[in-house]
Amino acid sequence: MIFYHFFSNPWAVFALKLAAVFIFFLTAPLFLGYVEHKGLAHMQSRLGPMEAGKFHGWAQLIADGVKFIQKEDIVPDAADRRIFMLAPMIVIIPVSLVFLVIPFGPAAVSCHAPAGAGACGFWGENFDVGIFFVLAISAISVIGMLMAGWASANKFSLIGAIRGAAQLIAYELPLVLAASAVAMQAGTLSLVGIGDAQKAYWFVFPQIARFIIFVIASLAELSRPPFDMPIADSEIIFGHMTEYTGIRFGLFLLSEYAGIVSLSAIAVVLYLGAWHGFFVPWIPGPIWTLAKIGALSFLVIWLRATYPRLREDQLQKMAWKYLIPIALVNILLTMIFKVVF
Amino acid sequence: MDPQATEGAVVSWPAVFVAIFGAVAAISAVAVVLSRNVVHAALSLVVVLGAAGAIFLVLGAEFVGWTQILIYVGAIVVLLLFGLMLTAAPIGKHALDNQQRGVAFITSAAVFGVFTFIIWRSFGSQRIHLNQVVRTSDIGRSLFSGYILPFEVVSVLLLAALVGAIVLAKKD
Amino acid sequence: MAVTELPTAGMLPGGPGEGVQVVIAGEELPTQEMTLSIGPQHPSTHGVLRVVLTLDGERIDTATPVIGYMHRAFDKLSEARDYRQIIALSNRHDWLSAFGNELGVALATERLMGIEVPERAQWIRMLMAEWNRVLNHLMFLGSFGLELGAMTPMFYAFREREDIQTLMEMATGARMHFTYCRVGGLKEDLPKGFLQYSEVLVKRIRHRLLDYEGLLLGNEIFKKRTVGIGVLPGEVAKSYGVTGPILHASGVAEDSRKTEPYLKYSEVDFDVPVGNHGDSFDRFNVLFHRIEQSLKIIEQVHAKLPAGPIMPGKMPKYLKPPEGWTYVRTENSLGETGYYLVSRGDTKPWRLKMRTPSFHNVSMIPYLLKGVLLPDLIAVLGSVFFVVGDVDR
Amino acid sequence: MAMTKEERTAKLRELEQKIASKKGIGALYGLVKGMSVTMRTMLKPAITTQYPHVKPDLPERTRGVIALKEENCTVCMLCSRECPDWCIYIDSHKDVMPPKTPGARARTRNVLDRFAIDYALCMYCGICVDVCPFDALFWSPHFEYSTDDLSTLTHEMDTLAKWMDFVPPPPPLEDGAEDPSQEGAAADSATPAAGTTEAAETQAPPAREERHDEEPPQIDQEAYDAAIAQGKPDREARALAKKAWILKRRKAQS
Repeated sequence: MIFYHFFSNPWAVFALKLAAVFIFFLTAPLFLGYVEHKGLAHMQSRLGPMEAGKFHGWAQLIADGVKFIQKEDIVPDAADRRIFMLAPMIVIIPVSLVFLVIPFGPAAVSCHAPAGAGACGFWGENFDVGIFFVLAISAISVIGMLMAGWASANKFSLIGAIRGAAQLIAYELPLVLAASAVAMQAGTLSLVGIGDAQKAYWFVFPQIARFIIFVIASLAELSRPPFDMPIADSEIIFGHMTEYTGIRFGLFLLSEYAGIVSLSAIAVVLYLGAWHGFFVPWIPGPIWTLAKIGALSFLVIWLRATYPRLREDQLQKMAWKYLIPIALVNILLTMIFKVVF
Repeated sequence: MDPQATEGAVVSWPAVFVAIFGAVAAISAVAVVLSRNVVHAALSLVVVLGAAGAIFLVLGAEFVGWTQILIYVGAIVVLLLFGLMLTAAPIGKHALDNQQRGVAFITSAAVFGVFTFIIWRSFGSQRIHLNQVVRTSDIGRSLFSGYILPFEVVSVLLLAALVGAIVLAKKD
Repeated sequence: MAVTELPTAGMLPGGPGEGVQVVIAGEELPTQEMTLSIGPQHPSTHGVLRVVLTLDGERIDTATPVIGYMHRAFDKLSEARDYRQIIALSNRHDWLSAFGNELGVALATERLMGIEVPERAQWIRMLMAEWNRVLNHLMFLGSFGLELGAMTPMFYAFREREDIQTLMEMATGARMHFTYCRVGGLKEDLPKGFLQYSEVLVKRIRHRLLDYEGLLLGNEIFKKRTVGIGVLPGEVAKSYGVTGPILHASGVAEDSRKTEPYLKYSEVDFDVPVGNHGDSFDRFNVLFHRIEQSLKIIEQVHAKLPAGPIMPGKMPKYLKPPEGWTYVRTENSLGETGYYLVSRGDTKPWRLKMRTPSFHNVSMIPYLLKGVLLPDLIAVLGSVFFVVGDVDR
Repeated sequence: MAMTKEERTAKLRELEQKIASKKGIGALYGLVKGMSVTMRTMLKPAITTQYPHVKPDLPERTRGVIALKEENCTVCMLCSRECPDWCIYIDSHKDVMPPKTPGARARTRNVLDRFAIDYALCMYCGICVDVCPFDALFWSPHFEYSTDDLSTLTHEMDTLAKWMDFVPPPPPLEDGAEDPSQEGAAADSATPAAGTTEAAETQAPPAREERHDEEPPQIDQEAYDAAIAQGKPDREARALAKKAWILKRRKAQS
């Protein structure tokens, strides 16, 4: 009965969850990075990493991490030292916080948490306003991006940061609109609640346009191809990360991959039925969630392998001329359906 | 300043957090005006607004707190920084300054005094009960019932601003 | 309003402050132009070209290419080397069309000396020149995609290039600097199995070109980035001395393989693909179709390759062209490469001046970049096919 | 059924063009097509090879490294002089050989002391191999001699001689080519096996190749054959043949 006592202690459960979230936050981006290495390579008729760790280079990302730690942490002479050094943290902390609220499975059947039934399950924290939390917190990253770009004292960095900010401002709107339509349909802002609401059907089916808008906006927020103008290497070297080296650069990269995982996870919870599976219902929910996150992350990698990047103004045009109006109409339709049915 | 701190003899955790975040916000607010670098000032503003959002969260107003962060930190300050960097923010260790410190001090002191007075007069005797969390649905309900008129007025104002912005930008 | 000097981060040509100008136009707010140096170390200039831009926001006001970072004095060096050595040197300036370059030197020397090149050697030269053209064009096909952010075409291009390089290596022994031409003919005849592999490759590459079509030519994003960008009218192109695929894309079908055929180009059937608008997309499209035409020529060479020697029976012991001069035009991969050779009867040329296409292509960068957006710089620069070694020599 | 593969492809292409030319659908089709290209490639095996584990199979003519057949070198310095970037270093001294018959004049011959190629300078043009009149230099596809120190890229005689082991026989030529070896002009001494005495005995005199547009070999074939028949080593036989050739020419001139 020691387990029972252990799990009825809210602090112990909290610590355990925190540890689990932290481990997932560290390993999932690494795994995704490895998948990207290999997936991109095979899409380009290459093999990708094959040496580190012997078996198909499975330890490549770990080796990269070790390399980043070992490298000299250079701060340019003209840079604003404090802000330059602070920027990667500002980028990575919000991304890591998003992992707190990703629900991987339904609420536990026998739940002994003091808060009552439905309060514990495969998630770090079940906020009442979960979706809102995610959107708010992930918007903070861009401040870090602006800080990095400005403090680097490099024109390419600055242009990259400005592009990143412009992109974020433009795409925050369709993202929020697309997500709020889901919240409307589910009748709750809680991510767990939204997941539960998809028991009958996945939200992607009635509103595929909304899903596409969400994915496009997420890609733009993450500045992943084909929307990677803020770090367009052939134009502005590496955008706001140009001047960074060592572990700080590593943190930027980690935040990028963590961002892919977290936004994929959010998209899965919002549209792809969260932990609800099909055909093979005996597969546990968390595995379904992970599989869907993996599939969506793979799509992100696949897009990177395939498409050239758009131009910044074309991106803006797309957001303001198409995505936002479509998202608004979508909300209207959802509202009508919600009221009528 | 802090209504919670004076309530009862036992200092509760929320009160401690409110005090901490309040202090952070106050120090950052001073930093905003004292900073010689305009980007540093804007970044201090981020801290101020973030701390304000945190106070809302501590007080149980989750929705308002996250809205504060989403709108102010995620959008307003980003826009501010964006505008600064697009125009006059010098890259690197350059300072922007002017000689209007005295006027600025008087103005801000006056504004501070007026706001403090008004807030004290209006809410000075009220107490926040932390045993209930403000549900999002409650906010929605009150927004669309009791506060429907201000809500719509603000909407029209924003729309006007939007149209105005387009007209200004469309000059060429 | 006080004019503040834009602080710089040490990226301007002459250090902080220099090159920054303040424009005050009428009642507008004063705006400052930013000077941005693209290169000499920049991923998109493939090599050490530098383009100094003055930017108005993200719009390019002026663009000045700065060349010479890779000047290797080919012209001067060739005055101190004999004809055999020049062939080895000449394939190095435009490293993507090595065979075309050495062919030009050989042709010029032969013309001056009046050497009759055996039929078989001429056909093999043409075969090699066309394979070299495919090599070159594949490189630009890939790198253009890469610059627009599509990284995969580059790897596909290298996949195809690898095959062709293996083929070239079979015959010449080298993968890049072939040094296969000799004055009078070729170094060695083709090894056994070369033609068979060549035929296989023609089919394979023709099939794989569909991949590029799927990834780039038919891609909406790619079209959005390139259609109508960097439009170069035919007249302007001609006045700048632009040749090759860029000129063809502007609608001028000037190709010395057609207008002044050398080798056996008059005996093979091929088209010169031309574009309609002269924009970046057309340039890319022309490049793509030129590969198809080259493959067509290669197939005809396979069918028509005669038997015989590859060097003339009698060759002088020392290559001493008689006093005089000659000018040879060749349609190299990137455009017209001219060789002006003056001999004073010595074993070394008195003067060997090369007219390289890249130099002229780069010369119209200021024209093309004026008024385009900074991101379009890439779409324009990538479509102005040049090799920095070929610019600077 | 009646359609061949080509026809089918052509028909599909036509259909594809039709779809792609439509405005909205065409754009979407183009995007989807791009995705299919990468996915197809991913499902196919990669074309790269794992180099240090799998050695590349290079053609015979590959210019990997220049090998020196020391005993063929007569220190004529042609290679060194013709090298466009002067990366070949040759040192030699004159050796006085005691006369064969008593009372005759003592003869001198060049002895190679040092033959080094600086591969840091070499541009792999192959002119030295071309000009060598006695076939002492050969290309070999061996390429794994990279180092992390520039100075160690200057390889001396012993290393160059060792690389002779990597020299493959020249490949057969394509149909329709004139085989230079049939005219007795080219030496097939390129084979490593030619180092054995048996092969050396049967081989034609190492003469320069016809295609290198220079003079005919300056040795007397009969004298060479005779010397070989007497069981003399290759080098001595060639020296005898050269002597005979010079005597003959003098006779003809006078």
